[in-house]
Amino acid sequence: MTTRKQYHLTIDSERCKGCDLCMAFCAKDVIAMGTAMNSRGQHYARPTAPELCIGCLQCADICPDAAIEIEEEQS
Amino acid sequence: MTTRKQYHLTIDSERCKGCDLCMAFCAKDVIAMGTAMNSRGQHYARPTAPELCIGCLQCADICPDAAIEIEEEQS
Amino acid sequence: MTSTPSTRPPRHVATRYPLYHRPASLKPVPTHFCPGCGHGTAIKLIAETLDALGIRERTVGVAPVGCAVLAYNYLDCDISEAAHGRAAAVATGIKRCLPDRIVFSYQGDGDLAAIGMGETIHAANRGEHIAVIFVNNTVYGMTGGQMAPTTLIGQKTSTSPFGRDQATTGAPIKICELLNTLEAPWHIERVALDGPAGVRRTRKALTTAFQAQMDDKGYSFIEVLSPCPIHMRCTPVEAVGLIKEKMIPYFPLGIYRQNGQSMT
Amino acid sequence: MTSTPSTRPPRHVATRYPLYHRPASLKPVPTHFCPGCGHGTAIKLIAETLDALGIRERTVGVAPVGCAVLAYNYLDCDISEAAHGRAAAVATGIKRCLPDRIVFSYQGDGDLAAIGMGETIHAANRGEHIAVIFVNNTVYGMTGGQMAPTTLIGQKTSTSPFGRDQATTGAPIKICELLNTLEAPWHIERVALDGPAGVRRTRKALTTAFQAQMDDKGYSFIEVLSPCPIHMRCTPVEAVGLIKEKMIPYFPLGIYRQNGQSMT
Amino acid sequence: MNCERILIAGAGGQGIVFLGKLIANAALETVPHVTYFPSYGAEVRGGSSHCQVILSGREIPSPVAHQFEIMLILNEESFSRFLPQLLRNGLAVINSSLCSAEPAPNRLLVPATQTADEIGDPRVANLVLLGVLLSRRPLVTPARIEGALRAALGENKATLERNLAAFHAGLAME
Amino acid sequence: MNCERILIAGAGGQGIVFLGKLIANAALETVPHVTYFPSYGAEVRGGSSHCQVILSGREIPSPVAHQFEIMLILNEESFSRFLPQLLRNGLAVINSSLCSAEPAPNRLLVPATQTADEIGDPRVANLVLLGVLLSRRPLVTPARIEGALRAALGENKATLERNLAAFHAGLAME
Amino acid sequence: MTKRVLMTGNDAVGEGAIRAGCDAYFGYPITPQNELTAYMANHMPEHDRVFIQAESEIAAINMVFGAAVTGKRAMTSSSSPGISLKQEGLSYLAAAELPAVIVNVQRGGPGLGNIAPSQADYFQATKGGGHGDYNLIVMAPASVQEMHDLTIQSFVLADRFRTPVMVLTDGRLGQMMEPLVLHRGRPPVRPAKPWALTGASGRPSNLIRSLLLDDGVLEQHNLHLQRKFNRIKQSILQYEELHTRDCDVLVVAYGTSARIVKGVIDEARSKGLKVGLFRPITLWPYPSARIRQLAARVKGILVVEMSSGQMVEDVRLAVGDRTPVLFEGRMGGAVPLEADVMAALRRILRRRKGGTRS
Amino acid sequence: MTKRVLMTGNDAVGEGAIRAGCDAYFGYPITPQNELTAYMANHMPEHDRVFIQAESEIAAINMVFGAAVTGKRAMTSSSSPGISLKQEGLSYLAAAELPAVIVNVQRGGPGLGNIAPSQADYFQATKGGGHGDYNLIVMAPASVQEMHDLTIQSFVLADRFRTPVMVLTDGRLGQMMEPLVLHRGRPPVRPAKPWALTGASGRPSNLIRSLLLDDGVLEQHNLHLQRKFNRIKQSILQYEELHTRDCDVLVVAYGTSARIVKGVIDEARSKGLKVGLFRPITLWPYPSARIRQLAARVKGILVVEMSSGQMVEDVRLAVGDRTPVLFEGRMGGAVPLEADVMAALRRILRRRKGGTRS
Ligand SMILES: Cc1ncc(C[n+]2csc(CCOP(=O)(O)OP(=O)(O)O)c2C)c(N)n1
Ligand SMILES: Cc1ncc(C[n+]2csc(CCOP(=O)(O)OP(=O)(O)O)c2C)c(N)n1
Ligand code: SF4
Ligand code: SF4
Ligand code: SF4
Ligand code: SF4
Ligand code: SF4
Ligand code: SF4
Ligand SMILES: [Mg+2]
Ligand SMILES: [Mg+2]
Repeated sequence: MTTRKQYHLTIDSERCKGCDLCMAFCAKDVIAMGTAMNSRGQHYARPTAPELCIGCLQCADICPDAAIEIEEEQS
Repeated sequence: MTTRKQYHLTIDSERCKGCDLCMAFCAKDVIAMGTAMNSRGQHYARPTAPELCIGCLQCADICPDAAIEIEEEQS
Repeated sequence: MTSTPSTRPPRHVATRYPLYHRPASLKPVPTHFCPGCGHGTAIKLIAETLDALGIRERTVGVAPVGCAVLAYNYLDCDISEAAHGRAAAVATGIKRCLPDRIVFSYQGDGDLAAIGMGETIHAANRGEHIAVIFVNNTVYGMTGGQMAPTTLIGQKTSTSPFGRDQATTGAPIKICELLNTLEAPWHIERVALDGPAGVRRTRKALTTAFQAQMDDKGYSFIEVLSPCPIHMRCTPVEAVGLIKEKMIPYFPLGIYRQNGQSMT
Repeated sequence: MTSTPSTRPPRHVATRYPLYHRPASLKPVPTHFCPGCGHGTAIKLIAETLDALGIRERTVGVAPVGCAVLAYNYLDCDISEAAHGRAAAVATGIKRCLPDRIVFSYQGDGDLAAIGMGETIHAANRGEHIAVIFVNNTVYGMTGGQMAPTTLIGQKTSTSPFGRDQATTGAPIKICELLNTLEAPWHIERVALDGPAGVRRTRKALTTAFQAQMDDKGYSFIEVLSPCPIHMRCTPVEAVGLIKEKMIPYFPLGIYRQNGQSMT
Repeated sequence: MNCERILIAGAGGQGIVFLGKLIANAALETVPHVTYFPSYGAEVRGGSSHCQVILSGREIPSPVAHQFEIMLILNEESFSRFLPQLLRNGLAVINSSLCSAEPAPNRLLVPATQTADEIGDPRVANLVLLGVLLSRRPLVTPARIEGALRAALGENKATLERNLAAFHAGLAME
Repeated sequence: MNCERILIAGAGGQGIVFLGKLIANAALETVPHVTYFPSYGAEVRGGSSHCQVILSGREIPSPVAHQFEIMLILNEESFSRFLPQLLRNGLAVINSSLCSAEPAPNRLLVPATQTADEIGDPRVANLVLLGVLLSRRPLVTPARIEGALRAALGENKATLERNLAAFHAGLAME
Repeated sequence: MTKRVLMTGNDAVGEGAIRAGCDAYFGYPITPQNELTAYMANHMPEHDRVFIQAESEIAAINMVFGAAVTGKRAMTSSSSPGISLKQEGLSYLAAAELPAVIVNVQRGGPGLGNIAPSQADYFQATKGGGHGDYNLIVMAPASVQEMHDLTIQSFVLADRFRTPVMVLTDGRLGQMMEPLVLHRGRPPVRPAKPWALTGASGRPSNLIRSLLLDDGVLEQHNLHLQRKFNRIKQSILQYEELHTRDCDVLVVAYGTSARIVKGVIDEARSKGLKVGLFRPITLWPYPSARIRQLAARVKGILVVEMSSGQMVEDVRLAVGDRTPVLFEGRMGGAVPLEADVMAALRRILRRRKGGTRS
Repeated sequence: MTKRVLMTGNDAVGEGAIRAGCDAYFGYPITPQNELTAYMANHMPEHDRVFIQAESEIAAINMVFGAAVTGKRAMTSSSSPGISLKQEGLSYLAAAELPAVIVNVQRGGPGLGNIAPSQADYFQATKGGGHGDYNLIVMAPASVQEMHDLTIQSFVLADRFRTPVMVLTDGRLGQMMEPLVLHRGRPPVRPAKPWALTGASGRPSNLIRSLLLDDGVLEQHNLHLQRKFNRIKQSILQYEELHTRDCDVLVVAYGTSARIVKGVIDEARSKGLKVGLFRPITLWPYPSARIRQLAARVKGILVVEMSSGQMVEDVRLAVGDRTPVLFEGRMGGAVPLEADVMAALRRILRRRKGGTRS
């Protein structure tokens, strides 16, 4: 039986400042800038292709606003 | 005809503070501390054996108080 | 505060565990830093380090004025403000009075390398048992982007409007190299927030610095090359690129002093 | 003032010429320095250099507080006082306003290396076209012999009564080495008043420094290891010995920077 | 000309200061007395930002007003904070994209950030509001605003275009 | 005890301050009120130096005297500067080695530097003068001076000996 | 009509300095004066003048010292905490009798405080924040025009009296924009400066210093300085009066506070209240004699400041027991409200003339 | 009889600090306070306390700031130019409400001046030489005994009010020796300091700061500080009176000047002249109310200072027009002569009671 790992990204829309850094450093194009705006009138990042995520943490590490949290799920 | 050089030391007794440095660095023992005192009550250096002087300027160079002047006389 | 989960919460919670969670030492409030500002990253990493080493409750931080000063709004440990440039002196006062606490200062380049040069060198020379975290973003951020001692040659700032001119303002000062001429420092290292790998090296460097103090080893200095997109006059992503392409070649990364031994 | 000629004036004056006369740039008054003080020597050498290069009339000196301040009583050129530690800033102001004049500062180690560390490094880093003459006598002379940043380990002073303790006060700071990490300086050299040969090397170093400025080359820094017999707590002759035996081994002599190139 | 006291308020980054200076500059040659006053300098990141512009026919003794004939409000926080200082017969032009203000007789609700976003840059919402204002109260001519914009942004063509577009969008609204 | 105001004056390096503190310390236990005051701190090299010691039976309001019962004068400059402040019935003990003072009823001329030099250190001229003074005016006992000297110079045997020798030479003079 | 330009107060100071012939400017960043430093960075090089961003406020004031000893016109600027750091330097400039201009764009204190405008450095500026007996000449502009004009005057006074002059303003005046008319023509004439250090060529060497160890010399120097300060007191007083001929209450205020008070006075007069304004423009020397005169005629004096009450002491010293002197002020970067000032005025107007001091 | 020891004033301050439980001393050499730094270098290590010779006066005051945030008792000392450099730091200490003791052994100014005693830093000490609205508590000893005692009191007051306290003295008191009785027993009790930074263990994290950017917060903080300063004004006034019950002329003087005046008063009384002395011991808060009371009874007041006349302003503010206030002083390290003071007294005695102010 192979264990398949799945990664759950949470991006806090109020912390996110739309700096684009997570997108720039995600090799898997998991994240994209959304069109919605948060309460400060800023666009924020969204995990648009979470299934591609490999849990490499590039995004969480680079995020200056600690807006990204990642959990791993094994199945 | 050999030219003989003679050196004339002048030590300004009012500038001299009796630090002993000239004596310490004169290889020829030309200078000694005198017993007389200057107006500040300090003993001052005297050229006691000027004829031994070789004009090396060790004393004039080291003297912190520019108390020593040296002239050369050729004959 | 609303958050945006990428998927609905799954059923089998037991097999799900955090890969990355916000550190507990980071207060749960959004920061006032500009988008892409390296201060956010650096402060996050300090919080992670306090968590990882379990020292939050015995740590006292010093934050001088600069965008750095806002650290005290976000880090959940005891923190003192310091007058501009004087963090090293304040940290000295604290550490000498509380030798068994962990004391760090968190300073910008205007603060540490301009007005604070004297305090910086003397604290390093005394070998104060403190960790100095030096955020080098090549400008005075908080006051609106003036030239700093670390501003690159040719870089335009509000006080070098024609680009920094080496002939009249000199070259950017390399603080690690300067401090490495002193005898006392225990650890001196330069890292960069130039990407996720740089972030990880920075995390490691911070751990070394705090650990050194837990082990009562001496003075540690971590210089962090950091983006200030606003005053670097570019986007956050470009700013990170600028660190790689312009800053690192001038400010070489690496460990300058390890275990009290110069590595150069 | 009476003087004591060793012999009567000779007849054949024509063949008699001066080997060493007091320099014209030295005012004809006795100094207030203690017997054997290196300041006397250093100031004499500066006067000789001004004479030799013929620049007395276009030189402006800066003398901060310290026994150094009395320089202005003895050197016959334009001189400005400076607040303690700020000579480099004052000299910067002067030189920028009078770029074709020769500007030098004459500073003690307490002045330059303690309170004046920031100004010193930044003036050097900007590459101000000035000559800095740094009299390192390991103590605060004027204020009564306190510990200086350059005080040797173990040396007793009024504020290190049990001898300088490296663990709490750090090691003596090597300023030439520190400044040599900067890019701008043109000439950095350490000499010592440890005997007549040292005096001559010092004279030469001063000539280099002033000449560099005449040639508009840049920043020169001459560190002069110098006796302060009073606070070294020994005789003048012993103080000179102490420089040789204790200071030079710790503060190595030599040219650290020449024509803008680091020599180390 | 009467005395028109204008308050411009919003968040840092919304171009509050820029807009205030723009109006003052545009008014310089036609309005006898002009003052501009910002609430904050550059030493604070994020947070709120506001400024005042006073245009007047006679000398302006105090450049510090506490009541206003006109307000340009760019976000929610500014709305609740400053609206009480609007004179009864005043006019508030409000960015409804970021502000949940109820309609009222002396309020103009304008989806400025949305409009600006459509133009390609949410940060030019300020110019949208200004356009709307001037279409109602001709304090200065649109041409003078355009001139002032050109003077301020001259070198930066793309930004200038976006600002002009936003301004015209505002002028043309409703 | 009456009030005795003592001025000690000379050049830097002549032990002026040392002598003043010595007298004050020696008097501490037997004289009800004592003050010592130096003219200069350490920040000036060379130049002149003087200090005042006041010994009094009642409280000393002002520690700053301008007239003196007693003077110890160590050099020429101090002589001309301070002698006018000597009270008519006062006593000046003067170092005649470095001072060309004319003899006068209230002056004691003592070749102190010369005496000290013979002892091996011209810098103990100060103690010679003190010895002479105490032989005329028993302000404190010689034993207390010796005790104070020992307390001050304890570790430095050679210096102590020279000082004691100079003091005794002074006491024994004339 | 002369051409008007719109400028911030900070820029107006900078342009004033340039037109006054300022040869050298030394600055260090601090809000709310940053525009001034940036202005000088932009424009001094154009004129081939010296601009240096110093490594600290202390370095800056000492560079000013250096520039001033050469006889050049020199300036620095900062805001409250930075000005505190310059206190030693200011004392040195005054002691060495060096002309220089120092601009303090005050912000909220104490400590780091905030960056809002304030007038809480009045004591520091006028009573000598540095050590020893000296005074700065202190000029207090109240408009962008005056920011410009008084800066130019400050250079003239500095040269005339060989003494440092402070322009004491605040973040509000520094950052506000108003139209102004710029100084035209050449910089004010420079007096000869035979004392300047330029190299001892063809003259005896010059010495600039403040260390005066020889007996009595420092006292003589202080007497000389005090005579100079007295001369200044008699010759440069400046103030503005508004409705002082017929007022029952006199308001004394300077700078930004005076602007606010002007608004109140307009309103009060329109309601028939006889209120006048006395606005000192020179804060040192202080126009005490004129205030004393005016005090005799009024029911009371109200002093309005953005501080806990500092200038009010100078008003009280001037007035003695002649009339009650009240204070209305706000601290920490807050600006007095017109309504509060009005209320205070009404309280005084309700009093009878000549009561005792409050 | 309690044992007397002979000490210089500087040493007496040092021993006072040690006996007050001073945990940390940070100094920097400057005459005429060097004996104090040397004393601490010698004796703090004995008690396992912190002694650092800082790299500058600014570093020293900021080390004091650091020590104070930990709740420890901290002190620094310097003399006039060095105290000027500490002005920013003092403003920060007051703003952040940190207890600390600062000793200023004044010397002749302005500038580098000389090393003779002076009282010309009165304004700087009492009116706030630093920026913003704050006051230091200022204690002025007049004997070596008081140098010791008031230093101890200063630590107590600093802790009690969470505020910096300055001991304002001069080179004469610092370098003169007098017998004194040393404080015996334990150091004064330390109040709890829940605000101190010691690591956030078992409590929320603490923050010490003075940057208060949020709207209105700095104003609130200033109001809080002013309330505290008012509380201090009402609770710690200290002064000494001599012959004030029946005097025709009152002399007001502090510190060294008061000592000289005491000598004059002895003499004057012996000649039948009714002269009294009022000696403020706290210079801030200033005992104005008591002086105002005394003013009502006398023909005139003479203020004697070693300055151009600084405290005289506080006396005038206290007295108003009640009685003439005259000044007698010397500057630049010179000490007022008893004869001059006596002459000034006679001039006042010749006047009629209640003339106008001079
Ligand atoms: C004495 C003093 N001078 C100047 C300032 C203004 N000031 C505030 S922060 C700062 C420097 C900011 O630059 P940096 O230290 O590089 O921090 P950054 O904001 O870039 O992180 C300055 C000069 C001040 N608060 N105090
Ligand atoms: C601001 C200030 N702090 C301290 C002093 C006191 N002071 C005078 S000279 C001096 C230092 C003397 O040492 P150094 O520079 O080594 O010169 P030296 O006398 O040894 O030649 C100090 C601390 C001062 N005058 N000003
Ligand atoms: S963890 Fe890696 S793959 Fe997943 S979103 Fe982040 S950067 Fe992309
Ligand atoms: S890096 Fe963080 S702040 Fe930046 S866009 Fe991504 S989630 Fe938002
Ligand atoms: S010149 Fe040389 S030999 Fe002659 S006295 Fe001097 S040191 Fe001696
Ligand atoms: S070196 Fe100079 S000062 Fe010293 S003893 Fe010789 S002559 Fe005198
Ligand atoms: S100005 Fe620069 S350093 Fe400051 S918050 Fe913005 S990006 Fe960060
Ligand atoms: S104290 Fe030292 S440095 Fe000063 S004059 Fe004396 S020997 Fe020279
Ligand atoms: Mg920075
Ligand atoms: Mg030295």
